[in-house]
Amino acid sequence: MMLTRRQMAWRAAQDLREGQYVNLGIGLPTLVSDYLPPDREIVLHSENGILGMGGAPKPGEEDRDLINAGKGLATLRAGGAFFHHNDSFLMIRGGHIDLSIMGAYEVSASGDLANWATDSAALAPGVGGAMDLAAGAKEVRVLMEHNAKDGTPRIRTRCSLPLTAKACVTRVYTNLAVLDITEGGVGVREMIEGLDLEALQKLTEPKLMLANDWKRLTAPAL
Amino acid sequence: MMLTRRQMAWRAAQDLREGQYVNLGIGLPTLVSDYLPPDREIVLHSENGILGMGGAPKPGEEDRDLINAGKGLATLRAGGAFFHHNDSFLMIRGGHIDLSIMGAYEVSASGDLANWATDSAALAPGVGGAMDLAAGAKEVRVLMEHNAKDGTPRIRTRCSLPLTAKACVTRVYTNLAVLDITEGGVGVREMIEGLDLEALQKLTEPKLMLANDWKRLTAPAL
Amino acid sequence: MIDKRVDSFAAALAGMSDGMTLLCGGFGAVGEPFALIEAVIALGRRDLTIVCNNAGSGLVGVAALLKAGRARKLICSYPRSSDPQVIDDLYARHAIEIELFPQGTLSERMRAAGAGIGGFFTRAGADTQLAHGKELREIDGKLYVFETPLPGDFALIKAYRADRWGNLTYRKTARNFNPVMAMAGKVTVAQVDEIVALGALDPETIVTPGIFVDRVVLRDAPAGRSSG
Amino acid sequence: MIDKRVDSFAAALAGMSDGMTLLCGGFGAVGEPFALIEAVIALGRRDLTIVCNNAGSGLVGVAALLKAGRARKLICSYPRSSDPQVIDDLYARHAIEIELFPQGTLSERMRAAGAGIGGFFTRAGADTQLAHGKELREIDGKLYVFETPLPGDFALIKAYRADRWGNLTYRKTARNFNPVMAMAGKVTVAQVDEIVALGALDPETIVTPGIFVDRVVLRDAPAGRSSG
Repeated sequence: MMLTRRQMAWRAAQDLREGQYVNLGIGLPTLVSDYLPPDREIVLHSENGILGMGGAPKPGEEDRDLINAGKGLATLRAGGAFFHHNDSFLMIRGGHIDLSIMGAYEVSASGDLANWATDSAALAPGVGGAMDLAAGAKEVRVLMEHNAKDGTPRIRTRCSLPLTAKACVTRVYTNLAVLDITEGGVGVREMIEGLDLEALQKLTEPKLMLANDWKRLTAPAL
Repeated sequence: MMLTRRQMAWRAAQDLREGQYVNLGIGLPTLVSDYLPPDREIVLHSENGILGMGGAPKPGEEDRDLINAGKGLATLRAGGAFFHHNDSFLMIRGGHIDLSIMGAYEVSASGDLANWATDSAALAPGVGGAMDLAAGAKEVRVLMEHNAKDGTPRIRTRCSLPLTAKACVTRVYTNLAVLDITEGGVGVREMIEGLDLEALQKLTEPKLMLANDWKRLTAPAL
Repeated sequence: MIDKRVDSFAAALAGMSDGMTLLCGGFGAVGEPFALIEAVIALGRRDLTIVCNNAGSGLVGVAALLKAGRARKLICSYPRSSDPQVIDDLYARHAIEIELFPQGTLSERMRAAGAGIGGFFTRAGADTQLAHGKELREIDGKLYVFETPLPGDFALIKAYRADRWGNLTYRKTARNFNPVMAMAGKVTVAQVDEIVALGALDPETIVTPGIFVDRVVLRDAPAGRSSG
Repeated sequence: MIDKRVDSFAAALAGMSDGMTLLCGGFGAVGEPFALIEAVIALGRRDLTIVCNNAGSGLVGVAALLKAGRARKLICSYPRSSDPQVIDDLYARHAIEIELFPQGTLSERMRAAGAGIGGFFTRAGADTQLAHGKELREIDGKLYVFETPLPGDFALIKAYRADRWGNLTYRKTARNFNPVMAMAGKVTVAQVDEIVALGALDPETIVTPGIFVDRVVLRDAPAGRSSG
């Protein structure tokens, strides 16, 4: 069964490692923070000046001066710190963030990322911190629906939309699969029950390779 | 009578203006801090991370972690702040320091400053913050003996020693005179009693001009 | 005596003229100096260039300034923050010029202005259309783009506590762009929640030393009368 | 559980090898991580490049390391600090290579390394012999010199208080180069006076967030046994 958005976020969270400094992009990736593995200490970075960000505040504990990058209310964990925007992006550009998980419109077979501008001329484009993260984080992973609403594959041979950065994405979590972007091509690590490589390939532009140790992609009901 | 070193420092201090952010170089300029005009609030910057530096500590109040740029023990005034070296030189380079008072080996008629390297090959040269200050402070003034020990003028047509920065010095305080470096040349604002322009000229390489409103350079016994 | 406190918003903005570049603090609504921006609107200044991460939210602050048609140009990283009705309307009507930078580049350009750095190379955006027409350089096998300093005629910032020397502290994520904008403003004006006695702020924990701040105004100060 | 505390100086320096570049904090003796530097001497590493504002004072710390002949090269701004007997002797014997930078450039080069900046232009030294052979550029009518990032294989720094995440605070002017070196070290090791419980440091006043710090060691920790 196709994963829900919350299940996709849960799946991405399972790969987080003890002690990693992780930046979660706005939108879908923000949900990852709800599923951090309880046995691992992971430090969330928010580009508006937080390390050690916690989840949403309990009712009555909201502080309007404490928000996340998506402008939602947030909290700070013990050990956390506040700093200004310039130090925050120093961390990002300087390679201090171990992992950036971002949403995307498209990812190419060579790991190019397109997640800031659409074809639409109706709305002002915005880039935010995406280019800094894509260029600076030690690793970039993407969390997105496998296909656009009209069925168009979002994993492309080449991106059709303006790039955020070239050759930066190493893993993609979708509602159908977990895919690794490698020098050799796009490898399928996990697929949901009921899907085979042929079916997944039809929903994906570049040629897929099935990993020898591939597994079924499953997630708890969330 | 020739000014003593303390009288030279006193004279330079008299020109400080209310609210100025001032960096005092190591050696002779450090003495300026002993003669800050009591009717004006002046904020001393030290490149090792202080704004609002005070004078030497009273006996019993020394703190080994609180030193000035010359590595002598210092104090902090109310309103002062500590910061790291990078922010300190951001202030210097960024034009936030109103006035830098430095010592020098030579100053040229066009305001070139030479205060870091001598001809001697015996000792390792050091530049410290002099080039940052000379390039970044809003105004640079020099406090130095008018002549070297062997009588050689230190105010030169062109500097003979390696430069710290070109065309940065605007005023020089010596033990004999106060001189302004202007587009038009070197102007004498003040001379000590017993000296006339001809006598001062003999001790100075570039041509001097006497300001219409020149005065006698005097200082209290210190 | 050094006293950077001013007793009205008119005094806080003295010297601001049409056509100037204003750095406006805040990330979303947090850390945005609403009262100062309302005062800019009241002052009637126009043809402004606004540097702000977002284009404001709803109908207040920077959004209100834009809606009032006071800005010729917006330099930002992410114009459409929460409730982007004003910028959406201006954009649809081609009524404003928008210059877009990666968020870290926007911040670093202001730092460069404050730090006497003539320009710097960053990888952010180097292989994208935001680098079109800019100087590129390969350094250690990676592509970088050259970016230049971005100073402001005024920096309008929000802080938490201040003293009369202009030393500032901030609250949580309301810090964001404010300290770097303070460094980059030719005139930096801080709207603050509280003014404390000189010496009351711990010198180890002052975030913006007063050297970067020209004027301090309480957020609930009176409007005052403009002399210009 | 994240725990950056190590219980010996040997563990603090694990992985350090001959030929590495070490960033050593301190301005004069203040903020210099004496115990860490003594541990480098004990470890026997040689052919090192030392980045430090000064060349040490007297016969301790960086001066002792240089006297022991462990450094091939010193990158600094002002080698002759108080009691420069060691550097004077080495210099007279041509026994060390010295690379000199303006103090602000030295600091900014390390920041660039920590900040992912590929290089920057500064006016400091642009019209002097320290710019010989370097790229010059006129920007807005003023001469600038291009300077490159300066990373360290290790940054050895001194701080006051730490927690197990590596968050750090400093005391007064002992802060100096330590925070910027922390940013620029591939491995950053902090010698600290005190380790406190996680959450005991005020999040508003942490100067170096733990993301920049790999290991924390108490200044009076045992030497320990080197594994390499």
